[in-house]
This record gives sequence, structure tokens and C-alpha cells, in this order.
Amino acid sequence: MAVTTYRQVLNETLAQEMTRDENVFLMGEEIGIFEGSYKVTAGLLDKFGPRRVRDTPIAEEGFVGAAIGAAMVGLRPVVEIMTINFIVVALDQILNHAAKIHYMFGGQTSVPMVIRTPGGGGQQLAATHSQNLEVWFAHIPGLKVVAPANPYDARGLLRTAIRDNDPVIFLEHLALYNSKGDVPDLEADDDYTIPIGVAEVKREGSDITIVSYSRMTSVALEVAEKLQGEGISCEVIDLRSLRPLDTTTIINSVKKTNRAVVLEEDWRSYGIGAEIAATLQEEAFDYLDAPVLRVASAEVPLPYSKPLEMAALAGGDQLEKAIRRSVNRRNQG
Amino acid sequence: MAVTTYRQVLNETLAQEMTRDENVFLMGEEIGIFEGSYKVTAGLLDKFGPRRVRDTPIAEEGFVGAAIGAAMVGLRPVVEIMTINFIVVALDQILNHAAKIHYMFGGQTSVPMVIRTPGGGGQQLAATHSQNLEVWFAHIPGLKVVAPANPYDARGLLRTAIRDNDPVIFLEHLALYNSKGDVPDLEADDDYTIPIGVAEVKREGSDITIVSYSRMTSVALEVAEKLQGEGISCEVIDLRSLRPLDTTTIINSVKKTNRAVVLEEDWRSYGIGAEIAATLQEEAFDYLDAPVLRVASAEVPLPYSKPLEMAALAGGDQLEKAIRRSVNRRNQG
Amino acid sequence: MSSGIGGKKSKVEHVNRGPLESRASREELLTYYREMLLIRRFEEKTAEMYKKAKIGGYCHLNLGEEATIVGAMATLEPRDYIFTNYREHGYVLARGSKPGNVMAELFGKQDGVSKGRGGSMHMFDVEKHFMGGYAIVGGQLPLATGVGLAISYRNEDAVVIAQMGDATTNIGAFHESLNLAKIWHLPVVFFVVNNHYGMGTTVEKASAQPELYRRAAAYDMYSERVDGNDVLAVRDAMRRAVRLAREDKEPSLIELVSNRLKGHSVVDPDKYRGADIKAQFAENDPILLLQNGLLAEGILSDAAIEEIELDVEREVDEAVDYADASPFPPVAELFDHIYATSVANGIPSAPVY
Amino acid sequence: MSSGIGGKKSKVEHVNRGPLESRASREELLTYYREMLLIRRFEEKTAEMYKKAKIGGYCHLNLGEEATIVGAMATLEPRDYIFTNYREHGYVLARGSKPGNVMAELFGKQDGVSKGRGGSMHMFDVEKHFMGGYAIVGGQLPLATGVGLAISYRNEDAVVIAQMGDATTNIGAFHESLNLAKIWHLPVVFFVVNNHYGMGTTVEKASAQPELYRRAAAYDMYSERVDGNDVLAVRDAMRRAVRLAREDKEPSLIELVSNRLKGHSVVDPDKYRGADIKAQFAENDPILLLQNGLLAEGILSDAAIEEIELDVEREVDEAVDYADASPFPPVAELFDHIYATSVANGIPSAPVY
Ligand SMILES: Cc1ncc(C[n+]2csc(CCOP(=O)(O)OP(=O)(O)O)c2C)c(N)n1
Ligand SMILES: Cc1ncc(C[n+]2csc(CCOP(=O)(O)OP(=O)(O)O)c2C)c(N)n1
Ligand SMILES: [Mg+2]
Ligand SMILES: [Mg+2]
Repeated sequence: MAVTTYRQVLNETLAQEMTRDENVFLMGEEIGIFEGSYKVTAGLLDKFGPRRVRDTPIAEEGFVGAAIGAAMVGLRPVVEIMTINFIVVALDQILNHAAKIHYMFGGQTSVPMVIRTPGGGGQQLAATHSQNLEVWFAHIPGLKVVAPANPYDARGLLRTAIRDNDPVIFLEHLALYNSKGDVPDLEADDDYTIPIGVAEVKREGSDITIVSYSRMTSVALEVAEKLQGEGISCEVIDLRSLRPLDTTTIINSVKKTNRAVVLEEDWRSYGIGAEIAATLQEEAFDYLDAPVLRVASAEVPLPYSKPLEMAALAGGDQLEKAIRRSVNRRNQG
Repeated sequence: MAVTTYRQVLNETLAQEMTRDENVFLMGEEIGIFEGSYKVTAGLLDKFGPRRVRDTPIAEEGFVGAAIGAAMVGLRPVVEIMTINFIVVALDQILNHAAKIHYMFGGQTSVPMVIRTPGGGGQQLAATHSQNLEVWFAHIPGLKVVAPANPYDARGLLRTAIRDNDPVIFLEHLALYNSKGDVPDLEADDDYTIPIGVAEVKREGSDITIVSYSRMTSVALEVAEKLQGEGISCEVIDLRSLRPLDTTTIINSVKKTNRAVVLEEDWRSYGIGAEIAATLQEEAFDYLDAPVLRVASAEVPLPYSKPLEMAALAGGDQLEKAIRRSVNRRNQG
Repeated sequence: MSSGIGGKKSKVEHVNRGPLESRASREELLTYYREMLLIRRFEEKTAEMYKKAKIGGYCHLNLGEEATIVGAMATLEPRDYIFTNYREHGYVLARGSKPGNVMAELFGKQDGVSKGRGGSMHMFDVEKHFMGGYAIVGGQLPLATGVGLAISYRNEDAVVIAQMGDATTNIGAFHESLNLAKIWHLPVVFFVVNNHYGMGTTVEKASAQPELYRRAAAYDMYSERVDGNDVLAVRDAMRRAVRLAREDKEPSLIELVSNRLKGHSVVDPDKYRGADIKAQFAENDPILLLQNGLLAEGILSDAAIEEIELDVEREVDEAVDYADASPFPPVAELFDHIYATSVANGIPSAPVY
Repeated sequence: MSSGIGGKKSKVEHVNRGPLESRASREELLTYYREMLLIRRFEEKTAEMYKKAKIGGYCHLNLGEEATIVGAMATLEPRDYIFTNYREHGYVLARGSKPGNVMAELFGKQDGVSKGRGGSMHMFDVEKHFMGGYAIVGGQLPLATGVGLAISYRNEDAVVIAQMGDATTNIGAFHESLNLAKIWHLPVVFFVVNNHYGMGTTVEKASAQPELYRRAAAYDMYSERVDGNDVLAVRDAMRRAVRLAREDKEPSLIELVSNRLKGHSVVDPDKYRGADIKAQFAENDPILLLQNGLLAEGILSDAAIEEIELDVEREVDEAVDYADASPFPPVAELFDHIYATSVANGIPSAPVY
């Protein structure tokens, strides 16, 4: 095992997959000579050349569509959208083509491609540049949507995503790139993969289930650790996949803990947490001792000014309060 | 009162608002000489001329953005997007500009505009042309999103939307255009409006609450009528607004009935129903005698073939089954 | 090897009114004539079937555009690819898919080219490299560019042709696709069927530069405008473009000026066009133009024309019979083909109440 | 009244190297010089403040582009409107917003031009008709077109100028906006600050037609390319374009060829550009070019330059002081300005745990 950053793991995994399969290639803005806006693709142009590390003009709709087209005839494009905020101009291609082509044409062709893109707030990038939006993708039949929370999962899921024959939205997070975690040494690596559609219990607990994904999983783990000291035992589930959603794992956990809180960074209304809460109350109704609570960010276009930004973003404090509220309900019920 | 179609009411209301306020004008593809793909704007070009009924090229991003710009300096554009499926190419302008400009620039200007667009399946228009997508808009802070279910509400909400200083997404439905309902005679009309953000109890009942909106409200009312005969008393709530969401009305209803089902036409996962269910279990936990159930469409790109399309779309039969399931839980609990 | 065309000059192609036989072989002429007639009769039958409610949804016909289709498709090898918009029945036929499978698709049947899932606007035939009808205006252009990219990536010899309507040149995807294709030197022929209307809106009203082939200047791209009612002129222009793509690996923009004989779709009563314009259509009907030429040059006799006519009608009737006989897709298959790689929790286990 | 320019000709404007005083009045020259210097020093200070972590997020500077800004803005009346991208600090200053308010925005303070909500990329000053910095590439262009539409709708006398970078000409919104502006005859001047790079990508790599002003041909639109390091050449070209908009109600596309002296944003180490290129920047520095001219023609003395320098530095320092003194927006205002018309259930009543 080696301690590696999320960024570094992505970089290595891209290189490995490109070496493994000649059909895998990278496309995106500034991924070559500029090495990626967040340097995820650093060094790959030198290693693989411009044919396989293709800088694009600023034309997300065009090049995402082009990646879909290339995938339809068997290439395996891995597209970087600089940040998720810029994916919106390409959304029609994702919704109406990537997600539908396999089904709508009766299974005659498929779209084996990955779109990697980081989201998230907290960097003072303000309203247009601090969005999450993952719920939009999670809503679309035909897509697979993953949001790994640590370097180990990032490697395992990126491998699976690249080798998968369907379009996979691979959600990264600006605040995770420098985060570190254990992953096998490149030499010792057994080429492990992580299946799409399967959540992971990242920490076992008995009093309450915290459901989270991406960056918020680490916040959840911190809070769980802290509350352990106070005698509150939190089970932390990292969804890892938002579509398909592994409802079984969260339902089983809640059947054990009887309580749940969802922690997400996105806006609360119509967010990921809504689906989790709706599913849990539907499938584990008789097990719930308290409502499933949702901790999410304030529903405002994220302001630039630091104090406002911090006030808007969901975090550990709110999660803690929500957990206490849920756990304390014991005494009311 | 006169019995009028949804289409006709929209047409008349547009004309009235244009007559009332010189700043109101229409933009969209084929709304002039072609009279609208669904004929909602029939006759308006003749009445108001090309300055106020502006045919656009096929350039949704461009003309939606242009409408936003015009609204920023005080005009009140009412944009028609031929069907909601074509709004996706304009989504960046809606998400990053229409919804954010008022907030992000500290309240210095506003975006008084309406985007009218019909959604829905059931017309054999197949996967790319049968979408709902309303949940995407409902998720965006800064937007107002309404989805009137009948001609009366369509008139009242369209008036409010046009006179409102914020961007309003006004969701119509292909299958509602020919539907009829009572609205005041044009002469007798007291210029009533319907507030955004307020749901309506369309039918009172005591055993279970059906939450719905747009076309599905009429399906809900039919089912409620039918089940009345069997002694199941359904309260039907028409959300009317998806953002802001009137949680009070649905919570109060469930506090009375103790059961709820959401009926929506969109895909189930991460849909409108998820938010409703999540809210209800959170805010009316102790009142719920059964889980909030969601009846929604199958999560597939809607197929063209009629039998498949019919199998995929949610409808009254499924609602009925869900209601029975919920009500029968009485005996289990 | 170079096509010798070069990548920059834009020119207007004028109709060559020389004898047909000096421009194509007899065999070619007869093939084109028959294919055009098949599209005509197929589309007329489609309108009839729509009125009988055997077909639903939106349905856009190629009536009047037969020469653009047949001329364009005549330039392709089996290894080449074609992308179109939603007005694609004729292209699928010209590409060699069986009329029965095309009609079955319109009927929403299991033997349809897209297994009944796509319908009129979303046909696909992977074997024929017919890469799809697409119903979001302009949406097909990035995809076609992407297949061009794949060809270039693998250094293959194939080309892609990407069809669109005149009004499609005003949407962003057009701009982005042509730019990408040119900077990456992709073998893509973008061709516009300029039928003068995007639904009811004229080209002049929608396009600031109504001579659409001139838009190639923004990409320093080769372009031509040709008479889309002359199947040979279409073929020849498309041939130059295909050669440029195949040999020089350069994209191009070809404008085929044509007419849409009927409304935008089968339900459009076409009230916005006057009798005068419609009279012009009859005069410039590409099938009549070709038929008259073939008769005048003695390549076809009246009797031969009648024979072809009957043969085509029989083929179309058989297509209807085939489509009628084909079963609807079983409802049990509703969840098939959501994913190509199966996945845990892939089909939402939500109760279907 | 007509500008006499006509709407079609595209031409390359060559730098006029005649004496400055034959091209502008002394007063104008001094104003331009001081404004350019203010932008330069303001941006240098901004970089410094960013390093001190008083500024966060992305921060794009106008260093090297001062002549394009000042020349363009010199052509506007107070009733005119301006839209820009995220590289807009200089435009806000040149439009007359106080440097203190601009710096306060960068500091995220309540007295910022956008009340601290927008930051570097989202400045706005409604009184000055500075209609916003926009951070989605190309996103500002439809908006600017829309203000042009409003002007036309009301038959007003104003014009809109819409700034963008070179790389922005490759995105769909560019295409759609220019087309709309031309078919509707809107008074919009689209101008491209061609600094040769979109981040690290050169114009040649990204644009199939790297002479960007030529892209106007796709819209049959007037266009020019000028030396963006010559403030008077910029002003004169923009004046022609503004006149065309104001008098003839026609849009245009003006390309201003300039340099970005530093990285794409303050955190970009600019490794992809060599010493040779950077040396050329120094030679063509628009402020030095103007300063040399002013000195050579005796319009300014060394002493006067020193005086202006000190005055500008003082103004920038005062801006920092002002921004420092301004309070942060109160957290209680987080939910202000979500809606302009209040509405039932407008602020989600969700418990903030
Ligand atoms: C993005 C988008 N906007 C609008 C539509 C609706 N629509 C379908 S066809 C059409 C007209 C297209 O005209 P043109 O490109 O000239 O092709 P034609 O139908 O004449 O063959 C429109 C507006 C659509 N399908 N997609
Ligand atoms: C749609 C979109 N894609 C990508 C980005 C990220 N991005 C910001 S600036 C930029 C380069 C723009 O270059 P140019 O238009 O030449 O302007 P310059 O920065 O040189 O002034 C990119 C790619 C964005 N903001 N929006
Ligand atoms: Mg057309
Ligand atoms: Mg640039």
C-alpha cells in the first residue's frame, strides 16, 4: 500500500488503462500541453502523444458528442469536462444520445465512454462555478453515475468505468484532488476493480446510518469518529454509485440502526438525499424510529464572499446536529 | 363560466397580457406564421405583428439567452420552447444566467421572463421527444416552476408568471392542450391570478392523500372518483408549483389522512415524488400510517412502439394499486 | 494520394444540362431512378398508413428530396457511415435496409430496423452503417464528427456523411462540429438539404447568410452548392466531397438545394406556402426531371416506366404486409437494452404497482 | 442617417503609425494613458492581494490588454451597455465604477460592485450599464444580443458591446448569437480580444479559421481586425462598429489582436509559453508603446509620467484600503435576492441543522 492523492491515482489509472487498451483515449480542454486545469492529466501528453491525449476547443457539446460518436464505433473515449459547471452545454448530447442510443436503437450499438468531471463548492468560485448537479445525471435512465470518495475507490471505479460498455459519468470533486488515501503500489496492484451500482459500508455502527458520497463521505467519517467518543455509533455508507443506486445496502443498514441522515453537498430540494429518504421510508418504513433527515447546502446560487459561502455549504456541524436530533427522538417517540 | 380548452386559455391569456403590457412579447420557433407547433399562439402574429410575436431560428441557447438579456433591461419576454426536449440545449442559460443573475449581482437587476414549454409522453414521439425533466428545473434556486393541471389554473398561473419579476418555467403538457375546463368568460373575467408556490386541494378526502401535478392531476381525480364508490376517500392535491414547493399543504393533508401516494409521469428515481416523499416522512413522520408511495413511469428511454410506451407510462391503474396497497396496510400495522 | 481539390475554394455548382448518358451509365441511371421512385412511393404509403393510424408520433417525409438522397448515397462504400436527422426514411432505404424493416419500424414492430423502439425519427441499421436518425436538430453532427474522429484515430479508409436541414445551420452544434472536423482533419462530409424551410420559416428569415454553403468560410472549409433536384449533380458534388474526405482527410460542406413537396410532417397542412410555390415544386420534381430525361434520351420507354412503377408499388405493398405481419415487441422486453454491460441494481426494483 | 460603412465588407485594419496628435486630442491621449495605467496597476495589485489570500477563487487579469479595453470603452455613451466575460476588472474600471468597489468585490465585501456575491468573475454595475462579467465561456453573447433586442424593440438609440476571448469563437453560443443579431438587425458590437490563447491552447489549434474576424462571413456581417496594442486603432475600429450599430442598426465583429502578459489566471505558472514569446510581449506592451509615443511627441515629460504613476498608485492603494475597510456581507443576508418578487414558500423552510 502507498499513500497517494486522489489526483495522482486518477492520473496513474488513466495511464494504465491507456496502456492496456489502445482504444482508450482522452479528450478535453487543456488536458495536454496545459496538463489539465487541475493537473489530473499531467504528463500524459508526453507519454501518449496528441493522438491519444486530445486537446479540444471550448466546444463541450461538440466534443462530448464526438466522443459519443467515436464510442458508437468502438473507441473508448475518456472525456474530461474541466468542471461540472461546463457540462450543461453538453447535456443534450448526454441525455438524448449517450444515455439513449443503446436502448432507442434496439441494442444495435453501445456507447462505451467515460465523462470525468469535478464538481463542488468551497473554493470561492461563486455561483456559476461551484455546482454539483449530480442529481440531474442520476435521474437519467441509461447512464451510470459514480462519485468515488477516496483514492482507492477512484482507482477501482475508474477502471470499471473505462472497461464498461455504457456511458459513465465519473464525478470527481475539486476538494478531493489533494486528499490522500491508501492504494496498492502500482507494482503490487492486482488490477482490482470496484463494481458500479454497489455502495460500501465505510464504517460500521449501530445507532444511526449516515448515507453520503464523494467528498461528504469523509466529512461523515470524521463526524462518526467524533461521535463515537460520545457513545453514538454511526454507520457510514458511501453510495459510490448514484445510478444505479444500491438501495439494498442502505435499506439493510437502516433495518439495523433504525435511523438515517443523508449528507450531501448539493442543494437540498430535489437532491440526492430526497431519493434516499424516499426509498428508505418506502422500503424500511417499519424499521424507522425517526424520520430520515437530510443535511444539504442552502438553496442559493453559491455566493463568492467567504463568510456567505461557508454559511451556505453543508458540513460536519450540521450533520452532527441532525444526528443528535435523530438520535434524541428516542426519548420522544 | 365557459368551457374552454387549455390551449385556448393559453392563447387568450397571452393576448390579454400583451394588450395589458407593451413590454410583454413572445419569442420562439414557429410561433408566428406557423402559429406554433401546437397552435398555442394561433392568430397572435396577425393581432400583434412580428415585433411582438417573434419567430426565431432553431437556436434555443441563443434566443433563450437573448430573452434573458432583454428581461434584464425591463422587457417581459414569454418564450415558447416547442417541447421541453429542446430546452436542454438552452439549459446553461437558464441555470447559470436566468436563475442566478438577480442573486449573483446582488439584486441589481432581475429577469422577468417566462419560458412556456410542453412536456410529456404518450404520443409515440419516442425517447428523445417524450420527456418530462421538470425535476431538473425544480432543483434550481432562483427559478420558479409551475405546472398547471387545468385551463383555470393555466390562466391564473400564466398571468402571475408574466407579471412576476423572476424567471418562471411554465410547464404545459402535450396531452392537456385539448383538455377542457371551466374558466370565466373573457368579458366576465375579474383578472384573477393564482399565486406561485401554493398548492391546491383539488378534492377533499380522508383516507389517503394523492399528490400530483400537471396532467397526472386529472388521472388522480379520476381514480379518486372511482375509489369513492368503493368507500376509499382520496384527497387530491395538485402541487401547481414545483418550485417553490408548498410543503405546508401536503403536510397538513397527510396529518389528516395519514397516508400518501405521489403520482407523476416522469421517471421515478430522483423525480418529483422523491422530494414529496422525503418531505412528508420528515415533517409528518408521526402521522404516517404507511410509507409514502410513488407511482411514476418506468425508467427507460420511452420506446416508440405503442404497447411498450403504454407499459412504461404511469397511469391510473398503477395509482389505484398503490392506493390499495397503502390503505390495506391498515390491517398489517 | 490527393484528390487535387484542395481545401479552400468555395464554388457554386451549376446544373449540367448535357445528356444524361454523358454523365452516368445506363445502369446507374436506372438504379437511381428506381431508388428515387421507391422512396417516393414508400413515403406516399407512409402518409397513407399514418392516416390509418398504423404509424404514430411525428413523421417527416422525404417527398421531393429523392434526388438529394439517392445522389448522396450513391457515393458511399459499405464501410462508410451515414448520419441523418429525423427525415431519414429515404436514406435508410437507399442504404439498402429492407423496406419491410423500415415500414415495420414505422409500425412499431419487433422487426423494425430499431426493433420498434425508435420509430420514424430514430432509425438505425448497424450492418449497413446507417448510424441513425436523430431528432434533436443538429444533434447528429457532433456524433458524425466523432465517427470521423474514430476513423482518423484508427487510420481507416472510411468516410462519414452527415445530413442536416437548412435550418440546422443556425444551431450551435453545427458550428462546433464543423470547426472540430476541420481542425482535426476528419473525413466527414457535412451536407445540407436546403429545402428552403425549417418547418414554416424560410432560410432567409433564419440564416443571416442564406447561401448556406458560404458558412464554410468560418472554418476555412471546402464547400459547394448544387441543384438538389438533379441527381447526377448531387452525386458528382458529393463524390468530390467524399474524395476530399477519403484521400485528403478533409471535411467539407455541401449544400443541396431541393424542395419539400408537402408539409413539414404528415400532420402539417402546409398553409404557409402558396399555390405559386407549390406549382414550382411540380415543375422541378426530381423524379419527373429524371424520367423526362430518360424518356427523351430513349433510355426508358413508357412501358418500362410502367413496369418499374408496378415493381416499386409491389415492393412497397410487400413492405406493408411484412410490417403488418411482424409482432409488436413483447412488453416483457421493456427493460431490455438499458445497459450494454449489466450492472448491480441496474433495473430499479421499484414495485410496478 | 447612415454610417456609410455598409454591412458586408470585411477588411484588415493596419496600424496607423502617424503622430498620436493627428489621431486624438491631447486630452484624450492623456485620459487613455491614465486609464490604461490604472488597469495595469490595479491588476498587479490584484495579483498581490490574491497571493495574500485576500482574494479567492479564479482570478483572470487584463495585464497586456489595456489598450483593447480603454480603446473599446472610449466609444461608449452612458446609455450604452457592455457585456464581458470573466476577465473583466479593467472594463469595470474603464466604465467608471470606483476602484474601491471593484477591489471590494474581489475581497468579497459588502461594498463590492456585486455586493461581494459575484467576485472576480461576476462583476456588475447597473448604474454604469456594466451588464456583467460572465464565467461560462460564450454565455454573455446571447445576453448581449438580448439587450440589443430590447433596444431595437423600444427603438432606442443605445448600443451594446459584447466582449469575448479568441477561444470563445469556437462555442455554439457565438454562432447562434451572431446569427440572431444579424437577422434581427440588432445594435450589437461583438468584439474579440484575441490574446492568442484560450488558457494554454493557441488560436491556430482551436479555430479552423484562425483569422477570427473572417468568421463574420457566416453571418454576412461587417468585421475588422485591428492591432489591439494600439489604443487609437482599437478606438477607431470600435467607433466605426458602434456607429454602424447606432445609425444603421447593424451588428459587427471586431477582432482586437492583443497579448496576455501573464498566465491565464493568477495561479497559472504559464509554463507553455517560452521566453521568446514573452520577450515579444514586452516589445508590444501597449502602455509602453503609448508612453513612448507621448514622450517622443512631447505630450508627456518624464516628470509628468512619474506624477501620473504616483497618482495611479495612490488610487489603487486607496482602493485596497477601501476594500479592507468594507465589511463582509452579513450571514443573515444569505437568502436575500433569491427572488425579485417574493413568493409563498420562497425560502425553503428546511431546518438548518
Ligand atoms: C433543438 C431542437 N429544436 C427544435 C426542434 C423542433 N424541430 C424539428 S424539425 C424542425 C425544423 C428543422 O428544419 P430543417 O433543419 O430545415 O430540416 P427539414 O425539417 O426542413 O428537413 C424543428 C424546429 C428540434 N427537433 N430540435
Ligand atoms: C463553457 C465553458 N467551458 C470551459 C470553461 C473554462 N474556461 C474558462 S476561460 C477558458 C479559456 C477562454 O479563452 P478565451 O476565450 O480566449 O479568453 P481569455 O481567457 O483568453 O481571455 C476556459 C476553457 C468555461 N468557463 N466555460
Ligand atoms: Mg429545411
Ligand atoms: Mg484568449
